[in-house]
Amino acid sequence: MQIHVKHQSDIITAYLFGELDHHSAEEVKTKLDDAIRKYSDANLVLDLKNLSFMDSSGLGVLLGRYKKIKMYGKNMYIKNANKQVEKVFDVSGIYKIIKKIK
Amino acid sequence: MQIHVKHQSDIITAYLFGELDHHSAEEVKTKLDDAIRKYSDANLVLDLKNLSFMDSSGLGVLLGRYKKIKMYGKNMYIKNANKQVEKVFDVSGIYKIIKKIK
Amino acid sequence: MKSKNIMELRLLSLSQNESFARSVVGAFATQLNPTLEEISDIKTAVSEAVTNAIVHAYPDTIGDIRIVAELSGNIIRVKVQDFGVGIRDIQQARQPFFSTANDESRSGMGFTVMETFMDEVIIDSTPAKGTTVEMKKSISKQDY
Amino acid sequence: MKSKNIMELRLLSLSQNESFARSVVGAFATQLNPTLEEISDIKTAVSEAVTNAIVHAYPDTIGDIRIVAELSGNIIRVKVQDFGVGIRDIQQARQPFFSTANDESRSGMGFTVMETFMDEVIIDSTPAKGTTVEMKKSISKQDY
Ligand SMILES: Nc1ncnc2c1ncn2[C@@H]1O[C@H](COP(=O)(O)OP(=O)(O)O)[C@@H](O)[C@H]1O
Ligand SMILES: Nc1ncnc2c1ncn2[C@@H]1O[C@H](COP(=O)(O)OP(=O)(O)O)[C@@H](O)[C@H]1O
Repeated sequence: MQIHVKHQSDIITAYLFGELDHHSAEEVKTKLDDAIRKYSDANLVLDLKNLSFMDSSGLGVLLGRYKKIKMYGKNMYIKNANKQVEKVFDVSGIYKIIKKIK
Repeated sequence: MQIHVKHQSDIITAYLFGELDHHSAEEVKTKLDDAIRKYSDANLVLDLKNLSFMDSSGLGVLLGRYKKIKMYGKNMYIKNANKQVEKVFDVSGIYKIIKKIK
Repeated sequence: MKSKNIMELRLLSLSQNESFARSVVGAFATQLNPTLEEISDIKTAVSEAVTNAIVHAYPDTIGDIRIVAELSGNIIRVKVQDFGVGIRDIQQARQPFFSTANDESRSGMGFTVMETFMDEVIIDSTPAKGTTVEMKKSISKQDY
Repeated sequence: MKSKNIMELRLLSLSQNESFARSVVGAFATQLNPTLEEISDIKTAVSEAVTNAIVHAYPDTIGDIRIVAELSGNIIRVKVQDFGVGIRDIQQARQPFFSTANDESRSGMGFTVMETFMDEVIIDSTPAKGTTVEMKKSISKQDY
């Protein structure tokens, strides 16, 4: 699991590469929390174009990051989820909480 | 396992796609024999660029086709084997019998 | 299409086996010539069941996980079995967002995902004996 | 790197399982972080051993094949076991180009390929009981 973070004015974009499951969850959590702490005045965009797989473990990780960002008074967005990942999001209704952008 | 055959003047080129093992051997044998019978006045070039895997089952299949072609007074050549396939060829010494071309 | 096939896989409840387990069942399922989406559905459901065995069935130990996959006609059946702590209240466990774990990555959506991605999910569990999750899915017949 | 892991796979001796079997062992081996060439070597050797069980061990029946793969340090051990006809003369069977089959795809190079692609190949066989082929390979330590 790799994460590349790009910071541009008041937005950080985190690009996730690989598979997000229970095994990789801890690493994703730590890396995203580092970025959130470092750029606490920025909104976070998760670009999932290169996330090839995610199961329900990913839902918990993303909701946890969302709560953290809200505490800083900022927002989080999801982008470019593939069909499989989108299907897991749809089951959970996560898009009622975290906004999807293009 | 797919095979595309291209006929051009006195050469037929057979492009192998996929994996050549004991399971796919019979199909490869039949398809190559059809081509050899149909173009019995042509030399055969096997282009293995898209053959992603081959085990020793492939050696028997290729040697069998070589013998058949020789009966027609024609020749057979191998081209573009990937590293894994090349390694199986090297173990068998098949290049002492069937020529490799570029 | 080959009519019948069955395989059994035994694994340890190590988290690095989660991706391995779903790949194996996904690779076996390709014999039914499913669509990419059907393969993804099966892999996701298997990932949920295997993760549950790793996280919940064996919270403090490394235990055995047994996976049986059976192909018959255009149907795949996958059984994921553990010999761990078991589930006390299966009805409750099936509820969306219900989870007994305090691990943040447990959203309580595992069984809901399995039920959505597969046609049928049967849970059989005995406390202190273990849990078996049996899932079934029909694969669409594709023409060539 | 995780220190130890073991898995067991049971299959039927159907030829469509040849590619499945080598993929499974290949996928398991990735936990040792091997090079692409090392993975190919392992898949090729497994393909040979499994094909032998399908072709030679069960010439007229469908039988069981058991594969055990074990990761320990940077070493992978793979055992391919059948419960078929067995091998009468193992020394002879190991000879390059020796084959008892009249099937054209049998070149007699199966064991030679296994020996070339793996570090060690041990054959244990009893006529009418079955055959076990145990293979071992060290994976190069790669730096990140
Ligand atoms: N194999 C299992 N062994 C023991 N308990 C389990 C097992 N699978 C599920 N459970 C129980 O069912 C609950 C709900 O499971 P699930 O819907 O997958 O959500 P989650 O795994 O996110 O908690 C779990 O929190 C756990 O208490
Ligand atoms: N699992 C097995 N059960 C019975 N006989 C076997 C088995 N594996 C190999 N053999 C015997 O050993 C011979 C040599 O095997 P191998 O080198 O793989 O060549 P090939 O499979 O092309 O014949 C086979 O022809 C067969 O007689």
